[in-house]
Amino acid sequence: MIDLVLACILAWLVLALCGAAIAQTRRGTALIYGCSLLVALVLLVTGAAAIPAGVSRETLPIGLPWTGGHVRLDALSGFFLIVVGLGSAASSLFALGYGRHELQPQRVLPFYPLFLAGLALVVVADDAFIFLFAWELMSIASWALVLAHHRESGNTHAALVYLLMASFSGLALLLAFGLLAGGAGSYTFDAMRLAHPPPWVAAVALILALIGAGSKAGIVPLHVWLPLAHPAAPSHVSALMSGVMTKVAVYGFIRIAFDLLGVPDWWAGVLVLALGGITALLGVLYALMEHDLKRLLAYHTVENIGIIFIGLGLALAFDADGLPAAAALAITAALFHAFNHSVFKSLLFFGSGAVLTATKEHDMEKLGGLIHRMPQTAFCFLVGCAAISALPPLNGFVSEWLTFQAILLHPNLPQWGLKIAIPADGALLALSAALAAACFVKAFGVSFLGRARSPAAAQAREVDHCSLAAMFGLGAICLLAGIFPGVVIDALAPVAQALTGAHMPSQIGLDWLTLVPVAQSRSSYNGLLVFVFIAGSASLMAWAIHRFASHAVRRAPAWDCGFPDPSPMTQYTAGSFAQPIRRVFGTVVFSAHEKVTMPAPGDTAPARMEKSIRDPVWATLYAPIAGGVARAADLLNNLQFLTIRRYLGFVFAALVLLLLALALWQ
Amino acid sequence: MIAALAIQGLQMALVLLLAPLLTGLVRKVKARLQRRRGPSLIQPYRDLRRLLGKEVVLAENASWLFRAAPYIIFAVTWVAAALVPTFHSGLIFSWTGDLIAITALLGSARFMLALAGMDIGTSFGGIGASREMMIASLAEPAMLMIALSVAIIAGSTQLSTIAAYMASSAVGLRVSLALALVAFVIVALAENARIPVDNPATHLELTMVHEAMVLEYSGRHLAMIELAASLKLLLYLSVIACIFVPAGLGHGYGIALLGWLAKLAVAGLLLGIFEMSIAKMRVFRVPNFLGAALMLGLLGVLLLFVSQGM
Amino acid sequence: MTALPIILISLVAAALLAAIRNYRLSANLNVLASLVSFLCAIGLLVSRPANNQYLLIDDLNIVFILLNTFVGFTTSVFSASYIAHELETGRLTPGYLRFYHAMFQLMLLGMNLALLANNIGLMWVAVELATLTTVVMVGIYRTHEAIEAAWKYFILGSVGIALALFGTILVYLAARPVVGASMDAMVWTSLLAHARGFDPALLNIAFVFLLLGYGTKVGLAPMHAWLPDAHAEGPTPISAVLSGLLLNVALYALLRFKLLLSANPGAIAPGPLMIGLGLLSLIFAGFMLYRRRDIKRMFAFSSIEHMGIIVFAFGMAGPLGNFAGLLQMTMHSLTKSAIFFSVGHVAQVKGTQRIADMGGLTETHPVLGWALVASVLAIAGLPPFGVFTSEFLVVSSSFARAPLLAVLVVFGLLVSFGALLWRITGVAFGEPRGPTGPVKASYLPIFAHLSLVLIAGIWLPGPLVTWFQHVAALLG
Amino acid sequence: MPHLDFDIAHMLAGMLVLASFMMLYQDRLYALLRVLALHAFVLACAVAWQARIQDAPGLYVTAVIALGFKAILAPWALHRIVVRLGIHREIETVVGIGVTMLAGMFLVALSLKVMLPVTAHAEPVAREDIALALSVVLIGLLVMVTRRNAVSQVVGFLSLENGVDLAAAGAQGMPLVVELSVAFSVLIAFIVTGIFLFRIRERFDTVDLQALDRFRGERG
Repeated sequence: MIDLVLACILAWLVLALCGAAIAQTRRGTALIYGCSLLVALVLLVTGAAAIPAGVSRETLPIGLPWTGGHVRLDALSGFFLIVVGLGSAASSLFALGYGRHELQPQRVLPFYPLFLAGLALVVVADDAFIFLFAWELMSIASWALVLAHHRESGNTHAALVYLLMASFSGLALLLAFGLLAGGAGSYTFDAMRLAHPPPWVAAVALILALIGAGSKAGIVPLHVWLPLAHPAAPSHVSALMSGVMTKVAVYGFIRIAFDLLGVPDWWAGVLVLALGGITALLGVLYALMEHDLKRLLAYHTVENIGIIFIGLGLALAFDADGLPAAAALAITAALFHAFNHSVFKSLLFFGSGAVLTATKEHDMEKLGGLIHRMPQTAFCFLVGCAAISALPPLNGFVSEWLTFQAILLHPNLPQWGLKIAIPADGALLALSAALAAACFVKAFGVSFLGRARSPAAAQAREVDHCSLAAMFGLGAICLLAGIFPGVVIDALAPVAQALTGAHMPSQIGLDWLTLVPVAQSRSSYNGLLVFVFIAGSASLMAWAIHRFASHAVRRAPAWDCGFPDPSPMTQYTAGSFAQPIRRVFGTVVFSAHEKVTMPAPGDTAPARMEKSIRDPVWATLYAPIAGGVARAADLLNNLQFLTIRRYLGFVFAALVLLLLALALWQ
Repeated sequence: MIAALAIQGLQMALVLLLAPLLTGLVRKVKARLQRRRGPSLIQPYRDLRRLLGKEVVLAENASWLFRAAPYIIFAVTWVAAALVPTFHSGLIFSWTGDLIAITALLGSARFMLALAGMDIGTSFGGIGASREMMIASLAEPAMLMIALSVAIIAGSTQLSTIAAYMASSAVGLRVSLALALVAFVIVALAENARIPVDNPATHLELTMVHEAMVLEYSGRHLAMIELAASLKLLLYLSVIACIFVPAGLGHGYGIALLGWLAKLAVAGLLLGIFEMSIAKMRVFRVPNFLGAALMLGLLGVLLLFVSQGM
Repeated sequence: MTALPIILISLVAAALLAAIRNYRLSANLNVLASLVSFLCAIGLLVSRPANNQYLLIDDLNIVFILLNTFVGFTTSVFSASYIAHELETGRLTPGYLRFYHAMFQLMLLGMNLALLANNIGLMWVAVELATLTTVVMVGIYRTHEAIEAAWKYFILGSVGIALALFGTILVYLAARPVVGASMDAMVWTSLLAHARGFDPALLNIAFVFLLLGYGTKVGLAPMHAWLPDAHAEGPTPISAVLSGLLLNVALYALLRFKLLLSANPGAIAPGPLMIGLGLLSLIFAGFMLYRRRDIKRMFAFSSIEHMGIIVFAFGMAGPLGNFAGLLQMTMHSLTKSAIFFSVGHVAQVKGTQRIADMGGLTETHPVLGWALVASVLAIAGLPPFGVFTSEFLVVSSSFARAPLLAVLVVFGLLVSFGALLWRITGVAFGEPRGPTGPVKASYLPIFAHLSLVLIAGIWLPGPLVTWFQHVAALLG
Repeated sequence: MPHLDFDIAHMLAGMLVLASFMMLYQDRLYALLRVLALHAFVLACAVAWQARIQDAPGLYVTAVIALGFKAILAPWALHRIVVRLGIHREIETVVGIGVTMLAGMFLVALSLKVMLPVTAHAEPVAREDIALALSVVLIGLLVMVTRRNAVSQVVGFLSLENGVDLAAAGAQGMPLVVELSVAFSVLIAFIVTGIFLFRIRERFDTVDLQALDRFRGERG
């Protein structure tokens, strides 16, 4: 089983080399992406097969000589292999069409398979060295992909911040592993599992893991690189980075926190819950302030990561208080949401990629009316929007509903921290869900509905079939996972079992395929019936009305209360749409303020309105650090321009000091 | 089984039939309070029939979404309404969705409506959609907080179970419930575009929210949306009824049905009086209003989390 | 089989090269000589000669010798293509080239001798020889900056040398009562054998002097001042040799004396001193990287940074620490010389070493640009390159033992990584800047080094590992 | 060993330290060069004496080198340079003479304190000699650090190196002393014959290091 995975990784590595070789050739793009697609499918199937199957391991003659390279495939890895396989399959398919528009394929093709290989390797790594090796490999490959269009303004900066944060996360994890491995350097995960570290070690390791994995996943305040880097890459890579890479980071956290560290303390739950809640809310608020389609999506990744971490935090809390069943529910919800997010976020990025190819635009203020020009893309994008806004009967709702159920499950946990944190997270979760809906009404409404705001948007053309196929496929998965959630939950049972020692009750057997987390009387949801009822009653009504009432239609100019304006500039823009919410939340969080300059009556000058937004995280955390480094560099830099005499002086001083030390020591 | 299906069907038919009547009742009450005779109670039915009969006037650049939206909105609302125990708790399909699911369903309806509002690309539609989402972004979490506190008290998010529990004597008097009720009323006002948040009777005013979104609709589409709106009102009132005054539920259909009708009538009356007695707020004071609801809901939940006794 | 040939070849070659006028011929001869001495070094691997009072081959120095001769060889290959360009542009005249080649061999001679020496006096002499030759090489362009760099290097270097000599004498003094007033008192093998009986007080003072003396040549802060300018102003092959070899040679000397100290129970533990200097150099160099405008000077500072890491690792000691130190040292000299090779060609294309005048290299010179990117990523300690392995070991092994120190190391690594990444992004990506003419580069050395580093990053050959482990055990 | 030998050796070493102090005191170039000659002469005597008491003939060679090369050749060459380059005669010191002297005192004290714990079985001659040699080295370094112009720094370096030689001679029966001193002399030859000074002569009008430092990389 594991050998198959290794074979896939190897195949991708080979493809990377081929990519370097044949990037320039005419068939190169199709070949690379086609093969990647096949490999990804194999990986997908392997992952699916691996979840029920037991653990299978392998030791490779690479990596640290005295440890060797350990790889291991268990239920958890299997599940994340599914995420990786699905995501990479979809994006490869999408890229079969999208990649044709790439001007410099030689900057994408070699690194794309490498990136995929890195993703897959992280998931199966079973010792610290291989894990970090793959982790950094993934970072470097995606860094190179972010630099694929390095001549566009801002991309180099994005890449810089990205790789810096990536290596920061790598080093944090390195410290965590170093702590777990101990001075003797037993780097295999098995050794760490057996090593029951003292509590303070476990605590430090957990925090380091949270920092390391969290900064790769995009936890606030370590998220800054994400909205820069994800949009800069080609769209199918953005989809991978947002949809899959962040999930692999989540995997890293789960692996360390739940698998290697054993039972946590309750405060770990509080910590993760707090971070998760803040991340969810801030992520969506950032997204609302953002009018660049791809960056908006990237910020929503931050939000969803927050939701996932809320689930993980609940699981940690329940774990610490010895409630395995509840923990199982929470972690199932988290994993389910991870899966869902990987699906619809990829879908949405594909949509933005399609828009990009059709219009060369990703600024929403220059789009509009695309639903007429590219109806199929619009439909898929709409499905994605509905799913990410957690609207039934799609999949996003199910996982968030499960998270709510987990929140409701045990109100009476002993610790006060949890008493406060859990309901607060409930509120934050609800708030961010509602705001997400608002944000995606903005995203879809402004870029696809209304009238075209630029000639490019007016001339847009529907994209090719491969891209559409990828989008429709993911859309279908959104719907299926929404109306048959039981299947996914039962598939996740072994994972939950392995991580928390319990699993949710089996769902498949229940009548009408209802989803019952705990008990029928407590809570239940049936996506299938909801879907059938809605579709049924809607079509029934439509049929009845067209049959018995009128079906006459007349096209006329828009009514608009009697004075329609022909210019599309009078439409609501993304900025104006977000304005109320900016007033409500932005003033607090982003210290946003507007300045309206209204010319005096009779003055023909146009009225102006400037709005200013301040990124709290960057301003309070990163700017000072950057400034500090710059100041220190300037300060020390003076040492470069001294006279030889002074340098001799240093040597002299060092000598005298050491001798003094010696004299005192003796 | 058959009986159960029949009851479920009856419920769906009833809510559909009674919804316009409720709207008519509220209008009537308001008119009387304004010393007008006002339209008759069945005026809404007449309006619906008239609208259904008319041809649809579509803006040139209306898309398929604009045309599909009314049916979806209506269907979603109707399904949501069908899940609320009105005169009979434990409907056969009641477990299809719990309180959270119902909230989410209404959310999907709103999502479609807002999109439809933006489809034509007029400034009014934009205003409506943007304000609606702003309001919802506070109302929905408030609603979920209410659901949370109720669910914690009753140990379930399932409306039937909640109703049964509330009807039982085990409830006692709880602070959280009171908070939840207040919050719920606020949310209901906001969600149904009633005064003081919005004014269902206005047009051509920059203060309008719901009406601005549906400005471009006409004919059967408008009929669907109006119907959905009144369904929503009915739904909220019935949910309030079955959570906070579950009396009558489970005492046989006849009593329960009468009880439900009575509750609706009273609620409609109160709503009318309330709407008459206060003025509409400025849009940017609405967030504070709803924020209060959210805070109340959260407070209720916190109280429950902190001590089971209250 | 004896170690002598390595020395003799260089000697003879130097003499010949001083005589030959034709620079192509001499360049090829230079390459040949370096190749032969590399082969001899491999021969040493096969059959190890017996040690005598002057020459010594053991597990420790054979690593260095192999590395030394190999990098010497690749550098001579690179230098062949490099000086051709220098002649075209007229920065060097054939006359100087004769001098250059002769000095090149003498320099290798000095380093190899220093590594082979079984005698602390001989070692000192050899290091001095290496210093003198490199000094004149640094000054060879005779520009203001070159002369100043050479002068600075010379003064600081000679002071260091003097201190080292004083330390050496002290070591002898410590050894004499035990070993007896004979040559044995200066011979490594016998010194090591008797080290435990030495007078600890004398050893301590000796180590202070040796640490500062040889540390000056290692380029540890605060004795580093000569290093950046020497790297920046000399011909690029010399920069490569300085970073790749000379620093290692000085480091080797330090390690030898560290062995003595750790063998003596009474003496101070050399660890803390080395850790302190190492951290200082690492963090200091990390910050210095930010304000560099000259690309060679920047990479010189990165050498200081890495020397800091290496010294830190050896200071932490323990099987993992020493192993990491050795690996890091090997990887660093391979990678850093590769960097200097590519930088040399880049500078020749652009006609300047100012970073500001370089940009978009991967657009204009894909091979060179990506090679540079790859080697910088490698030196920054990212996989799949070997430095990652060693830094992994350094950080993880030290965090379990001394968390605070490890955190400091991580801090230094991040700071310097930020600077390197920032610069390389500007140089390799973005809008092309500066002249974009074609380049007659010799990619062979670059890719040879990079592929070695790559292989080491993925898979370390068994024999090498056992051998490193043995040395690590030696170093205690 | 007879007591007298020890005293004389000790006395010579002490004189070397004294000479170093004179060096610290001098603020005129020619005088400084004379002191240098004296310094090297004392060293030669010390080494010769060591050769006698250790009856190590090799050391006589070192002594001769010291005498011929350092006491005569080097000062003379430096003198020539000063004349030819027309270096202004005052040495501008960084800190006042008094402070420098105090620093010197401190250094001597330090070296004694450091050398004290050396156990007795490294016999007294060695110990005292090394202690004094150490102070000579340190003072030499001090001279280099506190003098601004190149020649005086070279002088400082020479005295430093004399200290090292003293140590080498004091280390009884040390092999390779001659070789080492020869090698060292080469180093000095390098400096003193001063390729650099000549090159610098081509480029600069002065050998003041600050002028050298004006051409520092990365400035401007």
